[in-house]
Amino acid sequence: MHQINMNFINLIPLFPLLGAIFCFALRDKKPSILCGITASLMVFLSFVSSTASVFALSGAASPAGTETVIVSNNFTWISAGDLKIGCDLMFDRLSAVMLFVVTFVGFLIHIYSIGYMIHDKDSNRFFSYLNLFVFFMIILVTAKNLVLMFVGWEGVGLCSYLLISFWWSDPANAAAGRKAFITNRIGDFAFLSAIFILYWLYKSCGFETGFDFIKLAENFKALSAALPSSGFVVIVDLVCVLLFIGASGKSAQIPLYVWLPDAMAGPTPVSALIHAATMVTAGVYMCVRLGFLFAASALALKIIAFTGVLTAVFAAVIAMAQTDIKKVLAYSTVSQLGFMFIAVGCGAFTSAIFHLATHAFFKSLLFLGAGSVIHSLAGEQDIMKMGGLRKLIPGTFTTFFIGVYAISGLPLMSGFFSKDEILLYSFAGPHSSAIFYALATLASFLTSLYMHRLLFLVFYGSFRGDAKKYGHIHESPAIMTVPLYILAFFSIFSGFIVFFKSLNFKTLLASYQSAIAAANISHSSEYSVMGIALTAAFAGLIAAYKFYISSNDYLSKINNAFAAFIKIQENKFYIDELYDLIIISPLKSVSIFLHKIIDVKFIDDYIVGGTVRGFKYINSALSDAQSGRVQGYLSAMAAGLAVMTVYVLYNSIR
Amino acid sequence: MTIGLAHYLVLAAALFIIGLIGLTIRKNIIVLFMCVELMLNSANLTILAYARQFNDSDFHAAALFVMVIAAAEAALGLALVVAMFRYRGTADSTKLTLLKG
Amino acid sequence: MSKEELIIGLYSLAPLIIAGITAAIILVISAAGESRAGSGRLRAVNAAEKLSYLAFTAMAFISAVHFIKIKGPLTLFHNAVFFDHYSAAAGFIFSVMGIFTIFIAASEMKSESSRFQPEYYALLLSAAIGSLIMAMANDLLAAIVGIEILSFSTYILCALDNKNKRAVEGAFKYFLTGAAAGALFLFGLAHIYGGAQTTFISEIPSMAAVNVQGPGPGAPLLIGLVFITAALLFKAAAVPFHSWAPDAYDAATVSVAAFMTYFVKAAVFILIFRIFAAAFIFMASSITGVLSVIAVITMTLANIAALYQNNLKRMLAYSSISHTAYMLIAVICSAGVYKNAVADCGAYIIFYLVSYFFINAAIFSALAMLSPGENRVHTIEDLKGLGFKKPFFSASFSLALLALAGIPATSGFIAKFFIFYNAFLSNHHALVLLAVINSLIAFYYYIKIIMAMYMQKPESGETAVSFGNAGRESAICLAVSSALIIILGVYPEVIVKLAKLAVISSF
Amino acid sequence: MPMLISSAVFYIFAILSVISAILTVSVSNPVKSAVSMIFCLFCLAIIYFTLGAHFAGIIQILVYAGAIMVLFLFVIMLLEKRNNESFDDIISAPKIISLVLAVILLTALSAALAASTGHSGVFPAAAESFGTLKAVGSSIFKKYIFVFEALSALILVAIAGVTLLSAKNSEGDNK
Repeated sequence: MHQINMNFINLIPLFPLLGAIFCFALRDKKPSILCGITASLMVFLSFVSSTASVFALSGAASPAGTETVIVSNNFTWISAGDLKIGCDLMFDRLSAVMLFVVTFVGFLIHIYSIGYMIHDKDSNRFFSYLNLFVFFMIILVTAKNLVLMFVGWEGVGLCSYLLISFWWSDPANAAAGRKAFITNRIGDFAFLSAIFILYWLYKSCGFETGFDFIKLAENFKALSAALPSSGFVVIVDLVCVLLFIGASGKSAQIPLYVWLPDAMAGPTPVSALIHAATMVTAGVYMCVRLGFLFAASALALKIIAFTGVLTAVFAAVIAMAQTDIKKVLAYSTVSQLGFMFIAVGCGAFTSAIFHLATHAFFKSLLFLGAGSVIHSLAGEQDIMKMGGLRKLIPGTFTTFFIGVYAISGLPLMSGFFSKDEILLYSFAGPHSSAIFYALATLASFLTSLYMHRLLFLVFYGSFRGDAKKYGHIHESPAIMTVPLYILAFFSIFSGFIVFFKSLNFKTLLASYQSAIAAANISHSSEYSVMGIALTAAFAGLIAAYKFYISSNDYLSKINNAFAAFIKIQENKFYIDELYDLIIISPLKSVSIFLHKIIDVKFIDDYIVGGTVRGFKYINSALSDAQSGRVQGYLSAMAAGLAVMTVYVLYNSIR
Repeated sequence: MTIGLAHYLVLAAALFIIGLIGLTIRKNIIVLFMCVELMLNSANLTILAYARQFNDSDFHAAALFVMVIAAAEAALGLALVVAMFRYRGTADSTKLTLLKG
Repeated sequence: MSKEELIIGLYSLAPLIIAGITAAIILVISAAGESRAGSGRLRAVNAAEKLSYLAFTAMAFISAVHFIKIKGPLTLFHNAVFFDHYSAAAGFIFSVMGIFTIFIAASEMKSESSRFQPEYYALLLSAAIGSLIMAMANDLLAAIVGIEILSFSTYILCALDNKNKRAVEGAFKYFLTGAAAGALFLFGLAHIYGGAQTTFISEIPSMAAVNVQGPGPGAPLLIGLVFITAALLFKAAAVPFHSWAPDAYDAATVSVAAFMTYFVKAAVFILIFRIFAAAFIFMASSITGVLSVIAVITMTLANIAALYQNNLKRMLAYSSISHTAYMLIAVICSAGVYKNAVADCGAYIIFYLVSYFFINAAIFSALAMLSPGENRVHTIEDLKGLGFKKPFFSASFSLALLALAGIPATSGFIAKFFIFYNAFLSNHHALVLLAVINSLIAFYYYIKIIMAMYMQKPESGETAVSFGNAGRESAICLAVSSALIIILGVYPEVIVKLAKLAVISSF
Repeated sequence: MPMLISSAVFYIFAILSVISAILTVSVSNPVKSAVSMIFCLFCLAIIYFTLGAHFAGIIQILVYAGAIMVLFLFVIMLLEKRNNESFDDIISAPKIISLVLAVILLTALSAALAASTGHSGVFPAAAESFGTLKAVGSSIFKKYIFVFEALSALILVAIAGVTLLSAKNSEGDNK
């Protein structure tokens, strides 16, 4: 790999850091637009410098057949023995894509936040955290070694935690923040273990890499030659599985997804930026960054694809029954992240990053749109109390509509291209499987279904909320709608990037895929997959239309399910009722089952709660032992001494 | 039966263990201190027995130092006992449970 | 003893002599007439503070000179003491710790309450004498005398507030268990003498080799090893010898608790490492298994006990117990298989101690700012809502807690990283794994405090603690320590290099 | 037969010291406890004499039994007239466990020590000056001068501690 040294890429993280410090210094001052503007400007400057880096990257000459990377070797951060870990940054094509998403979407969300948060008394602090988040995210993306990446990884977790519980006076929000933090710790633990094992693996074979990604990748082949193949595979499998557990904590995969829906307690721009567009995709990014490792572990890829598929379907089903607009989008995010992991698991790293980028646009669009809806309705989040908003807030409606279409994968939208690619690779990729494909298609159908359900329930029909509120509904200010338009534009057109040969997206991440055999995908399978995907998306649309628009009395029906049976006789729309019976009702009950039993009861209560109860039990036992009676202390000492002595004597003298 | 080093060492170990047992079962804090003194004496006996074995009477100094440490410990400990008795009115260690958890 | 010997002896013991003389002067001052109450007490306290501050500064200076000037390890006074880079470095560290403790103590010592007497400073100095003796000791007898001096000073410091039931009770428990541990040490020492025919750390391995018939060390040496290890583990507060720690911390005033977390721990670990690396390393294989189990039990139980602890000082006590376990890992690794294991481990222990010192100095100087002089029990509830009211205080406090938890970019992270890394090199993989799991559990209770400060409102609407006449000294100490936490976290090299130099040229 | 006599002396005083030590930790009255402790110390002093440690034995009687234990008795008397403790809760699981462990520890210690030092049998012949005041004194002031000086610091601390702990100030708040 051809490295060129350019220190100006240090500017990319520097700007948001300065912004964060500036805003934090003003946190006690009266909230003013100044902080918002500064924060946005800083992210914009960072966007500009990353764009400049892209030009520098493409302008740099490199020997044929190698990839160019811009690096900035700053200083040695840790040095212990032979190990040297630098505080170094790198910028390659993968970081370019991620940085574009982080800085550009981040910038738009900052602008939007000015409008959204202007009335909050703590908005300066909010912008400070938001900028700090962008800083850590950039560190995560541009880190040249795994350890520095972990610093960013922890940093974004911390900021996410701070922002989820931003309105901390409500204990539920603080609890959500804590849940996010603790769930992520499980993932982080796996991640750390993976780092250690990886270190040990390289070290034991005499490669001193300092966790540097470039050196790790370069030495990987030599490493696999140096070790007996069976042992090597086992270790790599272990490392990859641990890394994936780390990734699934951050990227909300089963079973560590529980924190993401709760994380919606934070302000909506936070949900859009952190919990849809950037931080939650860090896991996917990490898997792709370490793609050379994953490519060597078929087992890990299978586990990833399986978890991804399971999460995609599971979350989509749960999303069906949610009534909180942000919760629907949260589960949708979980499901879409599942899609990205399907792509990773099928060995299609480029598709994963492609979907990551398009998803960043349309999901942040949807979140911001939802924020705009909530803003218009003065804080109402229940979709059962919305309806018919199409005419009242046309700007939000149009953009939301585009977002829904993009995520559903309807033709010519960005989601269509990216999701189609994932489906294609799950069907005919190097690690494809029929089950993955079938389930992914099912998830794609469900996505279309629940997204249209959301669209129809919010914007169509008649208003179901408080009549008094109806008169006050107003469109959000321009500062909030303009970012929506820009994001809508990208939601539509970012998919076409695949057609521009000059941008060379297909080979963007070629180096990360080199280990995976290029799949020979015939045109016929390409078209048939596309056809089936379109059918699934339209089926979802039609089903939702039939159900949520054609039959107006849906609401009364769900209130008394038994009454619905009687109505079947009277009702002319017999086919709809059948549809309800066969598809919607089971789906709904499964959805409720999954949510209530698996999600809340099993995972939350038994796994998470059980651990907590176990700790509590040991704790109270310890507390009893520390009774304050000094004999107890002395007995413990005596017992310890006796065990130690007997053990040592027994072991040494026989 | 001749008396050798082992006899003294076993005697010392026995005294040490008796002191240790006393520490774990007694409640009166003064008696607890006496148990510690017993353990120190057993250390002394061990030192003197080994010194005899090695014919190294220089090390008898160590036994005297142990006694000095024991004396200092006793003085401080008894001062603490008096101070505690003054404010808590008890010499029963099981009643001293203000600090726990 | 020839004249030259005497001169070099006095030169090497200069810090001890300064501390001793100053302590004696302070005792005289405090014994003088009306120094017990009112303005007389304050004047005496002020004078004692200045004197001890000067003494510690002089000690730090002399230790630094020693560190620079000594060519190689020397043994003085008929081999009773070492005079080497290691002891000089330890002397410097203890002196700086002493200065920080004086700063932390300022706000409670200068409060209106008459509980705090000028003897406090004399005891700090005598503790420094004890720990210096521990750092220099070549004779195990000298080491135990050092331990006893340090422990006596600590017991008395704990009970300083002798009208307070809690203080006296805590001191008593600490004293009783400590005396038992002292007896363990002496019993062990006797058997070490029996096994090696010497009590000189530097001679034990060679003498033992001569005296032992057959393979492996004989029973007396093993018994000595176990008993001395148990006694030292007691002083370092490792499970199951830890029970005194929460009670003693709870009983002590803030500055004394701070003193116990870093000063006593540093003195003990410096001695432990000396004894292990120089004397016991040839018996390491028989005890490393036990030590590993103790390290694991210690960190696990301490972390779980801290999880639901509401009393801040007790929580910090448990946290300090868990940190003992991490340092113990480094001790275990000093018997490692790879080259330079001893030098690396020693350096990492010193770095850990330094890092841990600044972190705790920050935490306790922050606690010292809360309601000084009232001697109340601080719970996590007390901190609710302080986050935005006292931004400097809360930010530094949070930083220190994050450093304790081992968040990257703080010295706590680097310190832990070194230790884990080293354990990894020494093939203690399971130990590292368990230690990492434990440091993740520990996150929870540190975060709980930060949450209370930033994300909870006090029940009564007003913050539960007042800052009263919080001394300038505590604030300075907090600021300096916080800065050092970050500096060491980003640029640990200087300390590590110096520590390595100290260990390599001394062992 | 001097060998027999010295064996008899050892056994008698060893058994007596063990019995008095057991009494020390088991009688409920602390005064009786202290008295049996004093007796134990006397027995030990005689055992020290059999080891040739004359100086140590004398100091044991003078300082230990004579001064320290009297201090104990004094404090016991000062505190309470009767301070009998009941042994009702002596039979608690943790205590039994610690008792059992202690017995195991004793067995292990004795077995290991006897096995590794038992073969040497009798002590080597002692030098003329063994254990005399002169020999011990010169070793204190030559070989162990540092420890001796350090002990002076220890005593200084102890004195400071005792004065501080027993200081009475009238305005103290009794919390």
